[in-house]
Amino acid sequence: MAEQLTGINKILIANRGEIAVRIIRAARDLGIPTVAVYSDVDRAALHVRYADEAVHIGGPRPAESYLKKDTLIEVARKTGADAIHPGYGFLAENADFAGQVIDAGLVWIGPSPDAIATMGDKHAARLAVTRNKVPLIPGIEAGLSNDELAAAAKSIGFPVLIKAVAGGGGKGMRPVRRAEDFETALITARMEAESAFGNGDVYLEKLLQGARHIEFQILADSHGNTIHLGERECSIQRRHQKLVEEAPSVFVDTELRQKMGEMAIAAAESVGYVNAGTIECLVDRDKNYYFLEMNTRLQVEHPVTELVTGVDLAKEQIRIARGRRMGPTENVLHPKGWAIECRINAEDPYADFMPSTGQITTMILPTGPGVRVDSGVYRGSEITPYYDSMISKLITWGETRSEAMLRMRRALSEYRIMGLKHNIPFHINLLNSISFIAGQIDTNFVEQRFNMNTYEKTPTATQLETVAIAATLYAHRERRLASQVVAPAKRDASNWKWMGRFERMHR
Amino acid sequence: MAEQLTGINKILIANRGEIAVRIIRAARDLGIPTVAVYSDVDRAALHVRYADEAVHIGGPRPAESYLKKDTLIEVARKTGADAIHPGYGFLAENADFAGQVIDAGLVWIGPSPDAIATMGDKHAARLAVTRNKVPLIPGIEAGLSNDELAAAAKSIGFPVLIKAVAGGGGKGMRPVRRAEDFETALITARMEAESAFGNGDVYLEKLLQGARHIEFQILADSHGNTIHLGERECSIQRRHQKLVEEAPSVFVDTELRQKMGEMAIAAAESVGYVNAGTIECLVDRDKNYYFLEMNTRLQVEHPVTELVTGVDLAKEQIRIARGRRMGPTENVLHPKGWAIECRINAEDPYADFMPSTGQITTMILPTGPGVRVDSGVYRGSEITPYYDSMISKLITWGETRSEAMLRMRRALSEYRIMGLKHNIPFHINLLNSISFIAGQIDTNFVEQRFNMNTYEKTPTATQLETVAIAATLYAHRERRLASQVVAPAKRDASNWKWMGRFERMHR
Amino acid sequence: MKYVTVIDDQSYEIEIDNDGAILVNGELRDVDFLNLGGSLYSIITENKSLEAVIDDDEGKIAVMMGGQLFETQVLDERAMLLMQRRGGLKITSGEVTAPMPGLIVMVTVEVGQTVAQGDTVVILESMKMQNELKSPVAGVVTAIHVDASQAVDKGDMLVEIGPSPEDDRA
Amino acid sequence: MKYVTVIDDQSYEIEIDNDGAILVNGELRDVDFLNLGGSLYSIITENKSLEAVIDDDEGKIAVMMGGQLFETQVLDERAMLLMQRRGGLKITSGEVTAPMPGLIVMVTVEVGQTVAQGDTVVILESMKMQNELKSPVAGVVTAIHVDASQAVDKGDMLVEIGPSPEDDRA
Repeated sequence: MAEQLTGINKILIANRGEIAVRIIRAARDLGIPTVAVYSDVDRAALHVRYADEAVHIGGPRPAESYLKKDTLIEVARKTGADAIHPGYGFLAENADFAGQVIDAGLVWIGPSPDAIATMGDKHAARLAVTRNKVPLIPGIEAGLSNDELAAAAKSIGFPVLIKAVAGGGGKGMRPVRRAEDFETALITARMEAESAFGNGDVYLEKLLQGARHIEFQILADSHGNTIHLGERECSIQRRHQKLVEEAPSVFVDTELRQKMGEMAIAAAESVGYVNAGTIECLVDRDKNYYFLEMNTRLQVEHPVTELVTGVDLAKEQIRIARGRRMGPTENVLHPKGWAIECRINAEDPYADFMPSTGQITTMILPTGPGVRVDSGVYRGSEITPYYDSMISKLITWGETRSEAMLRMRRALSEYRIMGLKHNIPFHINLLNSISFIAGQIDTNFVEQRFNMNTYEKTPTATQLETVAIAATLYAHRERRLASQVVAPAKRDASNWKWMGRFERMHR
Repeated sequence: MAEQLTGINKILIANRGEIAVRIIRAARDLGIPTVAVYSDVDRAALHVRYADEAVHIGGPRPAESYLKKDTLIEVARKTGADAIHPGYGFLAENADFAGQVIDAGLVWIGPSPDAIATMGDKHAARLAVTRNKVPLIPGIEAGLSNDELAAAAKSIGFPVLIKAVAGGGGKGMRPVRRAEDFETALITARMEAESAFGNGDVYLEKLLQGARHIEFQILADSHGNTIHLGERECSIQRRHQKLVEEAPSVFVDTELRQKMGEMAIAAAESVGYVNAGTIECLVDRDKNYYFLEMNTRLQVEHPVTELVTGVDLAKEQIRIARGRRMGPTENVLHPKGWAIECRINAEDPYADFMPSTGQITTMILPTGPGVRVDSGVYRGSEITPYYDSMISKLITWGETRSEAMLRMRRALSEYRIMGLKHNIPFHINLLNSISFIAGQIDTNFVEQRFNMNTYEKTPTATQLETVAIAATLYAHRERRLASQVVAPAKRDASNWKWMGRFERMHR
Repeated sequence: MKYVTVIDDQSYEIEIDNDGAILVNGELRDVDFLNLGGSLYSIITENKSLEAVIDDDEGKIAVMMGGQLFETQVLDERAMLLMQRRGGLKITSGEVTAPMPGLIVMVTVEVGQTVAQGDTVVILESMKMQNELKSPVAGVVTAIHVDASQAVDKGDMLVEIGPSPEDDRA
Repeated sequence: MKYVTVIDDQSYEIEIDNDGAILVNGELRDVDFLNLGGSLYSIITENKSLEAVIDDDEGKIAVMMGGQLFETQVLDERAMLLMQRRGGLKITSGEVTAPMPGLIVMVTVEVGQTVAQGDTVVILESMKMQNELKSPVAGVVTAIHVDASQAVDKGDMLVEIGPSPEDDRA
């Protein structure tokens, strides 16, 4: 069969932030120019700076810009872009948009609208994969009223999980442990789903206790090849938002990888899937695994797979969309080394992970061997309330899990972000946690068994004294600056001899 | 034979800058605490910030601090450090210091003082490696007077190369093409050598035309194992200072790698070498190769070897110094992928690469897949005249040479350093040069066949117009700020609508 | 200047002389304290090299060091006197303010209602998330300043919680 | 404001209206010019997204874009008049100043000596390197301000080169 090649001469990226930058980089590495789009607040964003072209498309709210389907297609036409990459989030899993792109004669860098639609509808997805004998979690279907759902929850037995039919990324999802909490959880889940996806319909699943979230990366090309690139361990979550991901998983041996990998391929094939995708599963303590959903796009956490397989997933997506055969040809049963990703979010781990907004006033990146940073911001960038709170992704690789963890600890301790609250302290404490180090984690670990205030590393008396001294010097300095009581000439002979000098340097 | 293990519980790093940071990171990855030392101007340097302990040792001139042998050993004693890593430069190839360290009962993370002494004396080095049948460049020995050298130069025939006996890194080295230039070159070479090494003695070598600088990475442990990790191509030089390095070399096939690798092992074994070292060679167009010298330390360009072999050389150095068997056990005949390093120096490529000093006011690092930065500075750091001009090393990896080059181009275009002049424009132009892309390079390429003003990419009319517009808007703005002639209210409706907003954000 | 600095239940007497010498509980300490720009500080003490991010958090000094957050209070002589007169350090505000700009989704309490510490009082939508804002204290809701669907800015007062009647021994 | 902007041998008539509109040789251009802090600018023009580092370099405007350095001159109406009166643009200084702090190793010329453009006049040691400072013009050495072993600061005047006697048509 002759290869059907689709020319891609310019790619419009219908997204923003780090994933837009990631795709620009992949396109650059392939020598393909890119078009960025931006909202009012993103004029100075990194994706606008790094793209070859940039077009302003509207206001800061997603509905005014990044979700405007017609505008995006029009911009592609106007700039001569012949392909659209949706990234993740926004329109990435919107089958209508994929269809419109294709109808406009453009290349959609992603799976077919049908595959998106089927996997995007949880009911249809369950039906599809069941045909290929993929195991499912016990639960009930969508479309029920609040009262029917309350009754169903009782019959399934608590704990249950409320999930949005149109869901993804933990939005519109609520675990409920007691009957009396069900109604409030249902209302907020529906509202969140309505606001995020324009669809408030939800369904219920049995909540598995002590289960891990393990997912398989799939690649499929238009020549009938479907392979998996091994698993990612994503059990470190909070409110169903992943915070840390690893590849491989300590819990998966070669035999389980082979079995689950084949299941993942079967799930993808059940909808004739082409391009990169992810089969998310829950795996219980006895290594029983259940299909959760398929994400029909590039995942946030794709870099950990890249680092242990050597495959550039964003480049493969473009290659596949061009109609070429994908680069890798075999299932990855023996990943090389170990990779860990920490999502660096503008969230305050000391205040219930409340999102934080503001301008980044200091950013010192960790660098050196085995460290990768995927970021869409720089010093001076503003984290606004309009988009998600991810600042960057910090990824480390090591020959072994322990090397990857040591490098992550080191990188976290080097990373300096100021101007807003962020979750680096969470990651530092997690990486010091005995359970995490031992790989004894499940999806409830962070919420139920981890606490920012009970450190595995108790501060020593010396450390506490140093903290007290630092706080006192800080306060002393602030008050002195305010009142100017000490003659500046006195400074030079003091222990602070360097301060004046360095502060002049940094003015 | 039982392994003789040397406990290393804390490492003092007798160095500064990126290499000190590199060693701190390796030690951290092994769980070993570190002690940094610093001069007056380095109080806020990254190596001081990242080390577990830091001790002030004197004034900014190297002789007042980083070269003070007794002080360094005393600091090790005082802080309980039981090992010293010298990095590169400063005391790294000082046999006396290595001996003092060992006599003080500390572990020297490097080869034996004897090996350093022999390889550091070019005459002794040539004698040693000749015993193991390592081929040498025709030349004459050291210790001659100026008149004798002038006569010898004529008998060898121009071009000749003047080299310092104690040399390294291009210092005290001068190529001479005409007899009438010989005297001045000799005087400056002797002065430079005297100032850098305290030894003005020089010798002569025939200058090979069109030769490449190719070097082999050696690792040897105290259990009698010596291997090579393949070659690095270092022909992109200026005044014998390397600017760009690659691994592997386009010029080296598996057969040549095997032959040269065995030669390199033989050269190392001729002095009973233990630890990491590098055999530098010149290779002519007919693939004849000649031993130049052995560098008895970690090289600046070691990361390219790390990226294509997966071996962490800094960690192996520590492991070997502990008396353990080194991790890798086989010669690397098939490196994985391709790596390129660009040295980012504070040098103005538009003014004869004149060093530049000043404070770094902006630093935006390139990030993303395949990019590694080894750096010892951050925004606010001062580049002083006291130390060398290297700001950082930018290293990219790709599956192929062309992917590594595309990623390097992308990374260079993302990298922003302001506050002083630097050579990123040189690297961008080099990466656009057809000869470099084709791998047609030799050690004279930069000086004789490369010019910053004849771009391979001629600017288009549109580009020139954009430059003219940018310059005019800049000048207009500066003059307006100076004279305040335009009412600020007029701004909002203009094309500059974002400027005010963003500048407020960045105040 | 003499200070008393409190971390959790530990307190330190710290004296900073005019010549910069630092004494902790009467003992001299060798401290090199250097601002690196913004809230970032480098501290070298007894050779140990440490970094801290230090911010003034409504009168408390928050020190982030080694991934741990320490809330401290630094009291000078006047403040110590004042505090001794008041009879204690603890002041916890019953005010719930918006931690970021966003849209009020729901106010889940009513004026007069008794709440426990940690009870959700407001749901605020921001950054595509529904954030449950909780009461910092146990008490009675005394005022509600916002309605559902209202847009709020960072720092806006949302709900006030006063002491419970039975807790009126203050 | 009207400007004439010169790059190499090209010149552009650029007009910036009070309302911000930009005309190049009479044609309207769509330009979004944004400072990103320091000397860094983002330019979006006809959708193309570009970045430039722009600095004032002794009256010339140096624009670094895409790894290429462009030296431009931006002349307003007064400067154009002045220039037309003087009869040309070219001004090259015969002053050799220290580009960085360092130690003078050697002055390789004497007062009265004729030098070609590019001849080494001073050797300056800095950053562990011997740097050869070259004459920016052909001419005659008129003054030497430093001696060997002398420490100099950035910007210090080292050597001055004046026009050659036979070149005295200016």
